[in-house]
Amino acid sequence: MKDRFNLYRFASPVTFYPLAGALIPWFVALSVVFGLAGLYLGMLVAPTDFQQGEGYRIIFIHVPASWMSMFIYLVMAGWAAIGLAFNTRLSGMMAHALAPTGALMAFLSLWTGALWGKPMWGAWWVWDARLTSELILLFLYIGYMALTAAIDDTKRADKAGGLLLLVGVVNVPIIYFSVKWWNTLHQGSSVNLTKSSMAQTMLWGMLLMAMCFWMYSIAVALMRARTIMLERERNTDWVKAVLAENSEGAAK
Amino acid sequence: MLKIITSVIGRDLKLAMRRQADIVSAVFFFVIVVSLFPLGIGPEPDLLRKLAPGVLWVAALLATMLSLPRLFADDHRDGTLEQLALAPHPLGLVVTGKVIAHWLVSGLPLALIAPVLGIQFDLSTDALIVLTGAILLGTPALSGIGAIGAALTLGLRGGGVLLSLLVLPLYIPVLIFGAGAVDATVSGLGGEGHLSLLAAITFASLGFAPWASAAALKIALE
Amino acid sequence: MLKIITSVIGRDLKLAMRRQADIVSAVFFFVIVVSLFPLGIGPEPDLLRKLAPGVLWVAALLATMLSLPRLFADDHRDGTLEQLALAPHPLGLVVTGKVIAHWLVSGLPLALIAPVLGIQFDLSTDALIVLTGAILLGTPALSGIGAIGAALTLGLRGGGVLLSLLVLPLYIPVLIFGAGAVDATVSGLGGEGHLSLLAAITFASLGFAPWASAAALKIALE
Amino acid sequence: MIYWNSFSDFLAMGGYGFYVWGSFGVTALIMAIEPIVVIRNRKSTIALLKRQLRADGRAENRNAAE
Amino acid sequence: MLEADNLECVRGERRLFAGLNFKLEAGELLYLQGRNGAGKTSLLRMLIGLLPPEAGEIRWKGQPIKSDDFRADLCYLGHLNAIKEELTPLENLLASACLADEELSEDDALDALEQVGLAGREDLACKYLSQGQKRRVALARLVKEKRPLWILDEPFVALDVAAVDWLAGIISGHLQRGGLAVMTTHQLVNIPAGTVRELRLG
Amino acid sequence: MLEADNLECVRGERRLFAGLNFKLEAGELLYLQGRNGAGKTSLLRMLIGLLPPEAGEIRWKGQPIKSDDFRADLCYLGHLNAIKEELTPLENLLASACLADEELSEDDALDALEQVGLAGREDLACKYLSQGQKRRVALARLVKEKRPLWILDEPFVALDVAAVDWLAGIISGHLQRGGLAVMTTHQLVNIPAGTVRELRLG
Ligand code: HEM
Ligand SMILES: Nc1ncnc2c1ncn2[C@@H]1O[C@H](COP(=O)(O)OP(=O)(O)OP(=O)(O)O)[C@@H](O)[C@H]1O
Ligand SMILES: Nc1ncnc2c1ncn2[C@@H]1O[C@H](COP(=O)(O)OP(=O)(O)OP(=O)(O)O)[C@@H](O)[C@H]1O
Ligand SMILES: [Mg+2]
Ligand SMILES: [Mg+2]
Repeated sequence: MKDRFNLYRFASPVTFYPLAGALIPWFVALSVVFGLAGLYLGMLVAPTDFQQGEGYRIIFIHVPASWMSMFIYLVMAGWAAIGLAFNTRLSGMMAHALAPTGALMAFLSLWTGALWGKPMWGAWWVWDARLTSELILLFLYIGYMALTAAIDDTKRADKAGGLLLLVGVVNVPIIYFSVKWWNTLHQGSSVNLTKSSMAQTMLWGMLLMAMCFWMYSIAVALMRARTIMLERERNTDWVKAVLAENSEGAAK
Repeated sequence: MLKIITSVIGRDLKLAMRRQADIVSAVFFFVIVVSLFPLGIGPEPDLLRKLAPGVLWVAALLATMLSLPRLFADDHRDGTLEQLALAPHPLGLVVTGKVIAHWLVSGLPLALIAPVLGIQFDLSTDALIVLTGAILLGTPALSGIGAIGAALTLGLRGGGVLLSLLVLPLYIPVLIFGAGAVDATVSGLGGEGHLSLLAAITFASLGFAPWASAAALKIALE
Repeated sequence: MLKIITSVIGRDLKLAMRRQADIVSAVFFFVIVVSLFPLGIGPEPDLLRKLAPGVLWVAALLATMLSLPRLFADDHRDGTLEQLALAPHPLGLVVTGKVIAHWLVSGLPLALIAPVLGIQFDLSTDALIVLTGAILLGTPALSGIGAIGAALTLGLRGGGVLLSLLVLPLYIPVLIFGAGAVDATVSGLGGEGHLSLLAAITFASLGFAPWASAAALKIALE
Repeated sequence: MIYWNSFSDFLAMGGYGFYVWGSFGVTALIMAIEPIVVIRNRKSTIALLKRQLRADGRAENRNAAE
Repeated sequence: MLEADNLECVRGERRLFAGLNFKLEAGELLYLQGRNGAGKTSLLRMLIGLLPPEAGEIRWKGQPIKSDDFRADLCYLGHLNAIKEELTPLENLLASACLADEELSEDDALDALEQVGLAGREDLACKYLSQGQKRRVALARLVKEKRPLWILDEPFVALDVAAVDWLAGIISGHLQRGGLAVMTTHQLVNIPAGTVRELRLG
Repeated sequence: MLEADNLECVRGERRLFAGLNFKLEAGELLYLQGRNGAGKTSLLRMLIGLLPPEAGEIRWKGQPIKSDDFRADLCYLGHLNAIKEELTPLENLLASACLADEELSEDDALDALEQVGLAGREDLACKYLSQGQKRRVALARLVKEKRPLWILDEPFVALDVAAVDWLAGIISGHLQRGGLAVMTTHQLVNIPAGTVRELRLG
């Protein structure tokens, strides 16, 4: 019972709103720092790849974007599960706030993959399992956004969208393991915690870029979540207080 | 006369905007159907290039068709159609407005997105231009002919599928000339002939379809 | 438990029989879409044989999908769904019954007609048998997954198209393995692997989908 | 430390310039535009909410006066 | 002004009525009565020209009703509300006026909505209104309606007591201004002004 | 038997009611009143468990209503008739009994249809029935209904005078047998038996 109480408190917009506001600058700063470091290592220091030439440098955004697209989906599904189980107001808002960023990440994964595929495989697009399942992921994001946009009642929109997220979650392991399960053109996983097949600088560059994408996604999603909170809770006292404070700030 | 047409268009566009999902979804249906084929058929670029015009046109047909049942159904269900039929101007004009709005919402976006999909199938620039032109020219005919089918099947419970049964055969000429124009361009023959036939079909159906639909609607309202 | 499932199936089949149009139309939609392709693409037999599995499967997907919006919509509109949700047994069982009835009306006929269409595309006997088997195995999954989409979009005005947006991506695995089985048979590799994956998908989705749909229906009824 | 010999080498990316910079460019563009859109959306939402708040306040005052 | 001459109505294989005659003049209300299934709705749909009678004729100002002129004089309100769930009450009212080729300023529309008790809900999409509120949106059309012939099919359904009184007042006003009305209802409602003629079917 | 404890209802951004309490015992009728949009339908949907209340709880025989047992005791009749237009009245009645897990013989069903005045129309598809006749088909379920809790949303709408009296009698009978009923209506209807409690919303 006590646990649940805490969860409710944490998941209440009243506590979350100022917390998010305070955290955003830090995430932005971290994102910039990681990004600069990653770019420095990846673009300036790392040597060429003996098979793929300089084209391989696309990896520094392709892989982080691909990871984030899957990860954000998992986080949304997690929020959805919490929302459906405990009926917390915050979960729907968070899923809602994450979706556009996730969709953009999926798009970036496809875009950079396509730009990589042309020189490596000779085609912008091939219909192999990983590419296809990533495309499905993009469609799932869009489907989620379209579904929630089509339902005006926010409570119902959250629940229906959450259910869709949970149903679609089977796709994520398919993306991830597709290279193992099927014989595909796309290259297998080369980042492995125990032994890595990549050159050290490359690996570090990629990990730094991944951190950069991660922090970026958190920052943007929190910003969006704050807006959504104001909009949805506009009739509550705390929002009115926030708005009043905000206009004083503007007056100064 | 023009006033009533524009006010019908205005209302329908406003409703479409209010729902948003409508416009986006028709386009995405198109995109998804087109993307399904390579999945079912396999990824050979040569094969895909040959398929492209046919697949794109069939998908355009289906996307248009899918949005047809709702052309009159919403108005019928909530009683607006009765009111429109009782308004002091010919029902054909109202239907003209609705057909134009339908095209703006479902046909035009297809034409705009088609070139992007064409690239997936590795089409040349020439072919892409002809493809876009053909879809621009042909989709108004699809909306017009579709309106007749939608009016005829209005209020029948099996509507959606029955509608496709009525309408798809009538769409075949549009399909043949539309895909033919692109094919001809790809093989270097020039698609003008096909395109002008397409234009002829469109004009004929836009002139005739609203009145036929209006007659069908009156029957449905008895 | 079985009694409720069978009585739901019985009622839905009776309704389908009463309307007739339903069953016939889904099959005809399938036939027409399949026949459109030779028109859009041209009559070369070699090309057509390569296309056949993909085209047949895409058409089956679309035919199933087209009948989905009405899976719950009629019951919703006339208030029957409320009554079903209030009946003293789990809603998931009712949905199971409805999914089975949907398959009997829309999936089974497709499997029966598919070999006939396959002959049009010059498929070998082996390939025809695998095609029929694959469609028989795969279409229940289509009905099951589709039910989730139909329940999620229930009562939304943009329903039909939104539904396809949600459901078609989830249909892709069925399409890939279904068409893959036929392809593999044509190229002499044997389609058993694909067929068993198809069977796995079907069982998983039939077990899981009714309960997800039931949850979605409860949300829609609020 | 730095791998490149010249800036033009860096731009050319061993012949893969179009693909590499195409990827990085679009990514940079998206990462620049998305926050801008989000912030503008936030500002307009706040402005709208404030307007509503003020309108509500006026309505209440009027009711109180009556 | 409105004359029905020897009307006959057959639905399915059942003859609902035959040899029906009536004549309605300015300022008169025709109050259709009859049990469920007597054919009231069918008769109304004949009067507005959507259902062709099996036999007989309907005339408006001496002319058969198959003309645009008749429709320009007619205001019909059926079982269905003819409002769009996506639009707000205000938008619905303006759109329906526009499509019916009437002039209606936004102020007039807001005024009408206030009269039917929807003040404060002008900008809420209609799908969020209750049963009775939706009916009120449909009825708001009548507030500024100047056409002489009103045909109303069970207008009081789903309305609460206050709204029923209000609507009865609106209909009286219309009759006093020399309008005609044909109406069905199963509820007992007192229309204070005009001549009320009753017609019992079945 | 049926208890509502401190119920709160929020639709959209509007709080319709809060702190609503009542208790209903065997043989009692709760008559919900209130103007259009007061939240009557919303309250009924809470009572049947389709709309989760914002706060508060509903109990049936002391248990929260989220159970199959509650639903086995409940008979709900909404705005919508829950009949299939393609099926005949007889088929509709049998199908709905079967889906609700009730026993109903064909003779009983025919008898019920005769009582609601649909004799001779048992085998006509429902789409050919008038507004009021459709409502009667829906109401025919109540004739043989043995479940203790009836929840009826505007059951008298579209019914003619004779049918209204008949339905009032059916409800009285139910109360006399020790049943409970919750009902809304804007019409004044006299229910001869049982204790009538009134609750006014808004
Ligand atoms: C549009 C096409 C593409 C898509 C959708 C795509 C998708 C993905 C995804 C989802 C991942 C992350 C999964 C994981 O970490 O295991 C990934 C990783 C990767 N992709 Fe792609 N990819 C595409 C094209 C390409 C191309 C053309 C290449 C290179 C020839 C490529 C090379 C890689 C590499 C090297 C990784 C990292 C694997 C690792 O080290 O874990 N991808 N891709
Ligand atoms: N999904 C929703 N979102 C927002 N508001 C809603 C929603 N559903 C209903 N409402 C509002 O809730 C209020 C109550 O609706 P309800 O249907 O319960 O009223 P009612 O008392 O049954 O009225 P009536 O007598 O007209 O049937 C209405 O003002 C309506 O606008
Ligand atoms: N399309 C049709 N085909 C066959 N019979 C029909 C059709 N439409 C209506 N009917 C029958 O005509 C009769 C009259 O219907 P109508 O709707 O006019 O009745 P009503 O007087 O308005 O009744 P209510 O008071 O219930 O609204 C009914 O018995 C109905 O069964
Ligand atoms: Mg009637
Ligand atoms: Mg109500």
